[in-house]
Amino acid sequence: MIPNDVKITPELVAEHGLKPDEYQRILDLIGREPTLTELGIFSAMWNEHCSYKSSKKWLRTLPTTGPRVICGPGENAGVVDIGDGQAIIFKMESHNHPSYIEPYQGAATGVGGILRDVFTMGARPIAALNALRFGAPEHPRTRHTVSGVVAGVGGYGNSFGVPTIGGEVNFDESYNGNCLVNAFAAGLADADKIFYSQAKGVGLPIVYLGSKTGRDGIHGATMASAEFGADSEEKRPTVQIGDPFSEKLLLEACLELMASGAVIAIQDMGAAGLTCSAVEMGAKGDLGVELDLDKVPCREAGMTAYEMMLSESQERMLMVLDPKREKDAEAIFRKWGLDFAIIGWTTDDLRFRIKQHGQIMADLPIKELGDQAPEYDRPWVATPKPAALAPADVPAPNDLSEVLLKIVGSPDQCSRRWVWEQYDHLIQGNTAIGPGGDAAVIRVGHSGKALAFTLDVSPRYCAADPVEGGKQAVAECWRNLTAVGAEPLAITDNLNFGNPEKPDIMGQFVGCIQGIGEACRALDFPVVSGNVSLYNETNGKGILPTPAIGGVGLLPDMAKRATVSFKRAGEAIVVIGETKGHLGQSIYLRDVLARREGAPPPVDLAIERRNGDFVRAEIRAEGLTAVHDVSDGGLFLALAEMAMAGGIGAKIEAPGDLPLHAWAFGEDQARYVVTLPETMVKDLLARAAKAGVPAVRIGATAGHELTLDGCNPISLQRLKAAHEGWLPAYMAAAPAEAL
Amino acid sequence: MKSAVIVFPGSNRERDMLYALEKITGEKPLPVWHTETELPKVDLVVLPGGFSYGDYLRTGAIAARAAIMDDVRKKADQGVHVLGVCNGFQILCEAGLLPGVLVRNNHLKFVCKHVKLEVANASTDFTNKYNKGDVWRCPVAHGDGNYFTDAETLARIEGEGRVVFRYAEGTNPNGSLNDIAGIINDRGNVMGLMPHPENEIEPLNGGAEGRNLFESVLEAVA
Amino acid sequence: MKARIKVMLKNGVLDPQGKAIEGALGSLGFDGVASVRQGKLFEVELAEKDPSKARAALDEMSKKLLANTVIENYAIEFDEK
Amino acid sequence: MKARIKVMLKNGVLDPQGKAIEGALGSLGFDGVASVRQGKLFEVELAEKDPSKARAALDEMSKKLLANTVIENYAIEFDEK
Ligand SMILES: Nc1ncnc2c1ncn2[C@@H]1O[C@H](COP(=O)(O)OP(=O)(O)O)[C@@H](O)[C@H]1O
Ligand SMILES: [Mg+2]
Repeated sequence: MIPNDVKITPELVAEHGLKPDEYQRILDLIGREPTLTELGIFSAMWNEHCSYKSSKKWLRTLPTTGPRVICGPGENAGVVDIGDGQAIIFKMESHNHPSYIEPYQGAATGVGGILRDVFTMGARPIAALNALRFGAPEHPRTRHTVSGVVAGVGGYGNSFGVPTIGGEVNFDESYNGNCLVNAFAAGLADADKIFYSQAKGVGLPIVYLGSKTGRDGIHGATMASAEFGADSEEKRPTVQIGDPFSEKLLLEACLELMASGAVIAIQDMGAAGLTCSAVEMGAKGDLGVELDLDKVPCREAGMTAYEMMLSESQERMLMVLDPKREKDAEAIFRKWGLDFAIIGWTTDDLRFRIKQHGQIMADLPIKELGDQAPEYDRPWVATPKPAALAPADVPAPNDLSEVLLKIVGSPDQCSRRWVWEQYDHLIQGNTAIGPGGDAAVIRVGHSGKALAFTLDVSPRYCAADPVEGGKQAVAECWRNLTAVGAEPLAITDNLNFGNPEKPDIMGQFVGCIQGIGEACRALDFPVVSGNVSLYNETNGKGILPTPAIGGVGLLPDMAKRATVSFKRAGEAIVVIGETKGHLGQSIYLRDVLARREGAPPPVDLAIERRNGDFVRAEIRAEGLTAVHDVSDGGLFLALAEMAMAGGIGAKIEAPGDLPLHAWAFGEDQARYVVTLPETMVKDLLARAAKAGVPAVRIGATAGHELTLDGCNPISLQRLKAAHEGWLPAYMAAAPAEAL
Repeated sequence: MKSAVIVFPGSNRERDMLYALEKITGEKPLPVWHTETELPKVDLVVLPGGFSYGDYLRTGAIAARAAIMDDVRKKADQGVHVLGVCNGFQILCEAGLLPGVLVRNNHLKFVCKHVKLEVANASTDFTNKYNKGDVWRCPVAHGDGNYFTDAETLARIEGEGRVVFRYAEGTNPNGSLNDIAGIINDRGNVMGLMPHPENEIEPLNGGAEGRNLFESVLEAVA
Repeated sequence: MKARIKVMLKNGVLDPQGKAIEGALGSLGFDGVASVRQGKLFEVELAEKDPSKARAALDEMSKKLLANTVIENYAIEFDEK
Repeated sequence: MKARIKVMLKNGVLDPQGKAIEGALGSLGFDGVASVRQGKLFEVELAEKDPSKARAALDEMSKKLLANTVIENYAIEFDEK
């Protein structure tokens, strides 16, 4: 056992991830050498993951308010008004490093953490999504990581009982040593019954709820902020184990307790467990906190104060309770078989005081622990703007149909069915559109209302031009919500980047945030929550900048929703939005020509909005039979996806003013493919012209082949075999995750 | 029809079941907590889907020994209808109310998708609204749905027409023996099935043929 | 008192996990694996000090909960003192 | 040659299964169960006849597949001949 009064050496400081000047700041703040427990507390509170010291300056530039925003960033999750006295509460969070070390448990506890963030605020979770990024398929560790992460996401969410309805899966060598696991959760609550973490009132009991504390994940928060090196194997024992069963009990117990009116403030224990949660509750309420660690339910004997304060055991909560209701509260927790213990009190002296065995183990100024965390304005250099790729510089293939087959069966564009069939996407019985479409749609109550959810980002665009890439991620998210007929409400973001101490990486971060902010403002799409994950590097090599955007949209009348599948033969196919044949940074360029060049497609936010508003209005007027947005892989891939989903082919005539391959695979933004009865095309085009929205009829649905004028027809059967085949075949070579 | 839905720690499709029962029977079903020792007077007792006790040890094992299960056994003996769906089916097997056991899916992965179910016996109280040979779409969502029993028991339940539903058209999602998706006890009042008829009851679900199952019981007890 | 209970599937009972592991070992290049069966192992710590009483209790626990005797066999072992 | 591989969670690693079983034993009326930890047991039949080669192979298998060495320990035992 390490004594609390151990001499604090520079090595010890460094091991805690604190820089010498940061340590000096601690000495200045408290006027003495910290105890070991205190050093641990500072290291937890001041690491990148909890303090946002490199990112805060830039996060402040994001728009976070709007007429529907009830609570923006700063709480466990964002809260948005969806009418009828209801609110949707949502957030996204990364669990990248733990998932690389132990894919199953890392991903599982990531899901558990984000679910807790949502139900801590009083919401019953109704949807989960996950954005996953893995190394190159041929990298020896990729299969193992995919198999474990997917099983872990499913293992937790399925048992907990939330439908997992969407997300993203990508492969790229930049994630070889550092996968990304970004978990999103959303929950539903009454708008006037939201619970916050701010403690109120002096001398009130602080109650510990849930599972017992063990030595899990000590140093977890610090690990999540440290760059990976070859010694990452050494960090293994810090892995936390998830217990979805306990989490489900915790959910039911918390919701029951909240309904009883006994809860004054509540905070889940996530990163840096007891430390972060207690400090946050006190500091927000301008109160001190005193904890008696002898009262903390422990799983293991002989835990030190240091260990208890830094443990990241899962499925735990901290609450400030109305003292008159203590007995009722305890009865509820006992009924659900969970631990319940009063472990401390709020005080009026603004100190964070930790006692164990009658001794003071830590005594720190509570506000400063949070507010006085270092904040850096890190040097950054803007990513040089790439020159746009000249169309003449992108050779045409011999056979467009073969290229399409290759693309539909490629690692990044193939069907993700293998993944989402391992997720219970139907539980709760409200899934109106499940995984596989543009956005998933979940019914809300029985008034006809529904919510749409999607996660999006194209890291290759962000790498080429962070500002445009940031804009594009938000625009694509907005477009996906629009494509099902939803009004986009707000987003959460999960900003995954490399080492911010490198000016070029910091430049990527700054650029992406600029682009995200610009798009959010232009589209009235505020950021209500999010998470930053930095130091995603292995041996000095950073990941592609990956700011994942999670969007939520509202459908007032779920009956008027659109899906991607062709519905019947003989319908007209119309492209909304202008096709210019932009091939820079396209999938065609990368996956067929093996080139990563040029500028990504420019995003014109006014056009994005105009085209999207037009499509949404048409969906709501019930004028369209199928809708799909155009993104990776361009028009030809969008058409193929619609055909495969509906089991109906199409005959397409490309307008002759562009080289065919640019027309087919260009990734111009703000576009949608829609279908409708032929008799209604004229009116649609007239309405589009009136709204200033480019729209052009490009063909009709027909038969069981996809035929692009001048190319070989491709049977749906071949397309489907390629599309559905790749992932199962790839994963068949991996042993299934023994659960 | 009066019905009760037993809630175990870790049950998670009880709300789906409560909703379906109310929608179809027009009467609010009664949730019953696992520590109760007596069921209310009802016509149908349902053990819902989920991960009771986290599916730890064996699926359904710990729930099968819950306090309420003695009365479930008693009511079953008295002829009350008992339906176990997914985890409920696993619990009924562990409790000895149905023969056999549900083991890990043959591919070892959790699977959630729509399968085709063939009605193998349409003359039970749970299936009289179907026709024998009907094939309908229904979702599954489980990690342990692979029905197994010894050859003798298998021959017996097959011979007695106690296999009620089978996975059809090559949609067996778990390796289940003889494509078995649901079975019934010898008396015909206790049925278990892996698929989720409660999630296939209205247009939102893309199909509503799960209703027939509940409507069959409704008619049988009328 | 510390004891171990081993629970194995009876012969003839399908063992999907064991079979999958067999397959996986094969594809990992391990030859000559004739069969794999997966079972469970429980380490139980008991207050009871009397070995024969402890064994009786463990036997009860196994029958009532730890093993599904329709498909599984169990064996009780005590830690060598 | 027949061998057994025992896989148990490392000390200090949360064992939700063990915890749930402990609880269930308690409510079934078994008193004095201080703790339950659940592990896995693999019975492997090998063609290999040489014990030291067999052990080396089993060691590899355990590391590569049977045990998750991040959170689990394993031990190899041979059947007493
Ligand atoms: N990229 C971001 N954009 C907007 N808000 C963010 C971002 N990153 C973090 N936040 C907000 O900062 C607060 C603290 O985040 P975090 O520490 O991840 O939450 P938690 O403590 O619940 O895990 C949250 O309210 C979160 O929504
Ligand atoms: Mg939180």
